[in-house]
Amino acid sequence: MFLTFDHVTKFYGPVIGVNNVSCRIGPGITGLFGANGAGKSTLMKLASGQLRPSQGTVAVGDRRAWSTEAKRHFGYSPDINSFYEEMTGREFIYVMARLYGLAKADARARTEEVLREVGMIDRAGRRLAGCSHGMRQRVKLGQALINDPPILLLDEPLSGIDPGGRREISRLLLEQGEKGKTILISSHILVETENLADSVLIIARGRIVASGTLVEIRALLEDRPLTVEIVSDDARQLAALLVAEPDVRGIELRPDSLLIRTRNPGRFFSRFNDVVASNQVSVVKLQTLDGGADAVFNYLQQGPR
Amino acid sequence: MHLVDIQNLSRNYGHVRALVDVSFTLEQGTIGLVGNNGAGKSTLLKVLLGLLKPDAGGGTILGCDIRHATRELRGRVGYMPETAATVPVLKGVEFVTLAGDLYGMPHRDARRRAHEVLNYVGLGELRYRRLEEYSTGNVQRLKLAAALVHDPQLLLLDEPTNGLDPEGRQSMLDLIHDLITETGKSVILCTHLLPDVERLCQQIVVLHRGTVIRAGAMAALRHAVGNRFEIGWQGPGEGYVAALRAAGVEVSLNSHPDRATVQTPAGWNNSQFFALARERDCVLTQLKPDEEDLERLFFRVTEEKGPAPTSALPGEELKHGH
Amino acid sequence: MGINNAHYYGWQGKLHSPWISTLSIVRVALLQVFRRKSYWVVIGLGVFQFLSFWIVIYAITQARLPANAQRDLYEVFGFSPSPEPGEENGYIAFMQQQSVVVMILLAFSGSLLVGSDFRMKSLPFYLSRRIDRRHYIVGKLLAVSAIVSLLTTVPALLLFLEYGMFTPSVGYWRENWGIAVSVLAYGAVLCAVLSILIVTLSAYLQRVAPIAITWSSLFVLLIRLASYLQDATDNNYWYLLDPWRDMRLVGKLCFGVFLEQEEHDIAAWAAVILAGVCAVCLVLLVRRVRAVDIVE
Amino acid sequence: MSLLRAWITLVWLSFRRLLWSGSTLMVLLPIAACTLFILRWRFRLEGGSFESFNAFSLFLMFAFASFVVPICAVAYGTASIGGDREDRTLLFLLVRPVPRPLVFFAKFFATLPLALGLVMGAFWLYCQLAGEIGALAYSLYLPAIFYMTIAYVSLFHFFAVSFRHSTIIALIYALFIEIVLGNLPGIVKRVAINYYGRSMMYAAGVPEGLERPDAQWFEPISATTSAAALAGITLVALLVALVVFQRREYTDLT
Repeated sequence: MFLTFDHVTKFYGPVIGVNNVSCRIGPGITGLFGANGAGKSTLMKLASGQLRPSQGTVAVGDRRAWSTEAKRHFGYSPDINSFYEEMTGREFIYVMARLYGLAKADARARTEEVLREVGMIDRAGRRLAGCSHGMRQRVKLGQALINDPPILLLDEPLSGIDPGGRREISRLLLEQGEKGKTILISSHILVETENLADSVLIIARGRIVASGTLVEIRALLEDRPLTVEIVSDDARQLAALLVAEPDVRGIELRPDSLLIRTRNPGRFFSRFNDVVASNQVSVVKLQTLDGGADAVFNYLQQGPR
Repeated sequence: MHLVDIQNLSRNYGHVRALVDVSFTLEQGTIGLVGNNGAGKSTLLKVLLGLLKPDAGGGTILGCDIRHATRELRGRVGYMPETAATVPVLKGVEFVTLAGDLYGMPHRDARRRAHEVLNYVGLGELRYRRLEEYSTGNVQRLKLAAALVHDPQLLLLDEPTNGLDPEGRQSMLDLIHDLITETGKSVILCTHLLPDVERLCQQIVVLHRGTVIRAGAMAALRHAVGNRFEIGWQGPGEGYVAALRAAGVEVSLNSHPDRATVQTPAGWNNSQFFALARERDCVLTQLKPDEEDLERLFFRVTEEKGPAPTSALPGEELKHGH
Repeated sequence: MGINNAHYYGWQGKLHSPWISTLSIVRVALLQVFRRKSYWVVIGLGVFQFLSFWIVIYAITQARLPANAQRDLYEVFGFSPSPEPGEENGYIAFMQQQSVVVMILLAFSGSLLVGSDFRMKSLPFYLSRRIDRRHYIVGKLLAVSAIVSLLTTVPALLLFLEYGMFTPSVGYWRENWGIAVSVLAYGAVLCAVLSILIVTLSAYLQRVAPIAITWSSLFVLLIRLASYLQDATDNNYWYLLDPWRDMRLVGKLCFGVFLEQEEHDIAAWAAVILAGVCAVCLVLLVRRVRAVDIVE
Repeated sequence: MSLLRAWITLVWLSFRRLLWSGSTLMVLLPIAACTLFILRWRFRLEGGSFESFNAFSLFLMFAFASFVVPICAVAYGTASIGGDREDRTLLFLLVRPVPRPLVFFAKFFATLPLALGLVMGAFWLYCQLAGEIGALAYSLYLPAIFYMTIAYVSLFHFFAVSFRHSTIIALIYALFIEIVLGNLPGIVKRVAINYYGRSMMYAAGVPEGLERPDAQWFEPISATTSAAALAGITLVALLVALVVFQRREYTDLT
């Protein structure tokens, strides 16, 4: 099932939350990245039917996200840390299951199933007030999974979780993604969702500035300036070879490495490969210093510098 | 003199054992304190600050006894709590001044110093705004300023990058890095985000179920891996991988279509990577010796102690800072 | 001459006693309360009452009113400048009227001053500095006391000064110094009791609504019930149910000024009740203020 | 069918949470205080004299109807949606496939029995304790108390869906603004629920010998008009609240 934004704009009074966003999010895991205030959570709220778009339509399948029927088709895990604190994790999920109109026996069976899925089965009897952040995140995830929806909207599902919990939840999300669900994950931290998401949406200043797989996005940004770090036993020789290349803008020789600034990484890497291959230089390390998801993100947020 | 010297420290909450016979010493520098929830990190921080008295054992920080000289200790340590912990209605500079006053600085010094540190953490322009208007990132900076106001020798930072977007996280890390290099302060960084620790810290303490399972310089704890590399390329990968395999390289692909971890055979010259890439119309864009990163280190050492529970044993849940 | 490249500056100096730090808690608390615009509706009411008393005093001393007009003024404002047996002390009557303002203000500011520290988990912020929880508690109590005395004791003393100023000699002050003492004593009791009550209540209830409900049950409902009961039974001991009256009685008792015999009898009991309540509250408060909280 | 099940779950959930919430404790405090008061006082009320009926009526009008009733209504009326908003747990209900009007009515119908039960229960208890006079007062004042309670509960539901700090606003309104407004001269007082309630009680009590309460500007109107006004306030508040809740985007939840 698809989640579709069609020319969506949302105002809060005079403030614009998202600006003319169109996209179609399909099966698999999609990461949604953006700085604070870029419109990430507005997008999430529009998708989960908490907000009505000022212009355009948001559709879950073929229904408006704001409508009651649409809510049967998605599960939503919000970015808040409040529950009915006096309940246990099990009770909370059970009550939420009942709100989907499940009969008692069904709701109970489904609750146990979901608790097992999120790895809370052995700790579900504890009152939520005494639960750690990671356990609360799991309960939140559990209530989103309760009706086995085709679409999952997860707002910051990994924030504040310890390393062990993070690994387990990532695993759970990958499983869900493989089942063919449409999963939209918003996140602050790129490094951990970068390995999770099939494709990413990057939002800045209320607009989607990039979409596709990270590899695609990186490829699209081939022409932007980049710094490359090279560690080699023959650094000086390499520097001498590279200084003549037209795409090399600057070379910095450091005690243990060589820094090269280039304006066109695509062409540079190609030439570099040739140079190394033909001269048989021993290169120990070749790494773009700002090539990670964080860098792509920063570049898109701020524009070329 | 050691920066931190903890001997046989234990602390229980009722029948729950939060810290069990913890001993370690740390030197000047940046220390990462890592562990899963309920491993005892927060308890340890509170004990280090003298907010909790240990049941057994003890130690010194900056030469101050954590059992007795607690107030003197806190005068020399800056603590940045994990919770938002702001005071409503105040303006930024008033909040930091209050922190200075509470440390016992003369009021005028505290005021002057508040302006200074707010400028330093990059909140200069927001000084006169009310705290309610601060974003998460700015609240984190503000808390750092409040911890710095009395110019402490040691900073305890509890989750300083929590809830920050990439930019904010980056600049917070830069700020801490700058602080360490420029002023020579020691920092104990307690966080869930292992990459942060990796970037900043030379020493780590790994806590697991209330015990310290590793403590010391990070480099010494890492497993070195000799002839393994991580490579990345652009272009048609299948042919390249096949060529590498034909040359005797063990290739294991991971989730990315254009990345792989490889193990080179004896007598291999790295320039062959490039040569093979050229042959197969690929461009090698990344070549990294496969060092054990902190995440793998963490899971290795915690799993040696039995499978890591995501949180503590039932009933062992502790919540701090109410 | 030199270039100072570093943008971090160190600081060196002597740190002073934590008791001085408690004063900064007081200062910040006053800042918080007086900066909230909505509170000025209530504070304004207090200022208005003060000004009316000011004008009344001016009229009494300066305007040479006819005797019956003066008596009417006394009656409406419950004000008599000099103590006569059987008559209420005018300044204490003023403070009594101000206490309505104090009550409303505290009901809504308790959450701001104390409750939010617990709700937003700011206690570690305070307790990880160079102060202990006793300093924190004393600081907060002093803060509330400061607010209470700014609304009651201080303006009452100003009125006392004013009356003396408008009389031809300093005789008024010399003869009636006891009034000033009783004002101070009453003020001290108000501060102690109200601050301990509201800080404890706020530490446990934290949010505005529960604090306000409990607080108004204590200070509105009990007054009405006490007066109904006293009416029905003619037994003055029922007045002890009324916390305001308790405080006023104890305030007067402290210096034994202007007390009628029947009031004297129950004043001792009022003191016992207040002391008991405050002691219980203090114990509860000390147990509540911790840097670390354990959830079962 | 499944929608009905979900709705009943929601009513039951809201009811249970409200019942075991701090509100109940908070409300029991003044109710208990009044109970103790009546227990002590009833010896004076025995004999059913004119004076004791008058005194008991005044207690009901000025302590019970103008303090305990609004406090109960605030504690449950605003807490049912307002509390969920403050705790942000309302979000979990809004993303379920239950239409918003049903969510609103579930909240309302969970609140009503609690508030009515407590107020009426307390009222009944006081009247029982007061003996003969109490029985008379009970039959006379029951409609007034009933109408007041539902009017307050509906009004506070309207506060809860419309304002962010609804509990505080409702408290200030009930404890201060209403008291002041209800005692103002002229027709300003006609906006106060409290005023209509007291008018109804007054109209019912006068034939039995209730003296005009000594509030200076209290000008009561007839019982039927007051009842109609209270019923009107109830309906309008509910309707407006329903529309607001249906249309409103709660942006402060996350």
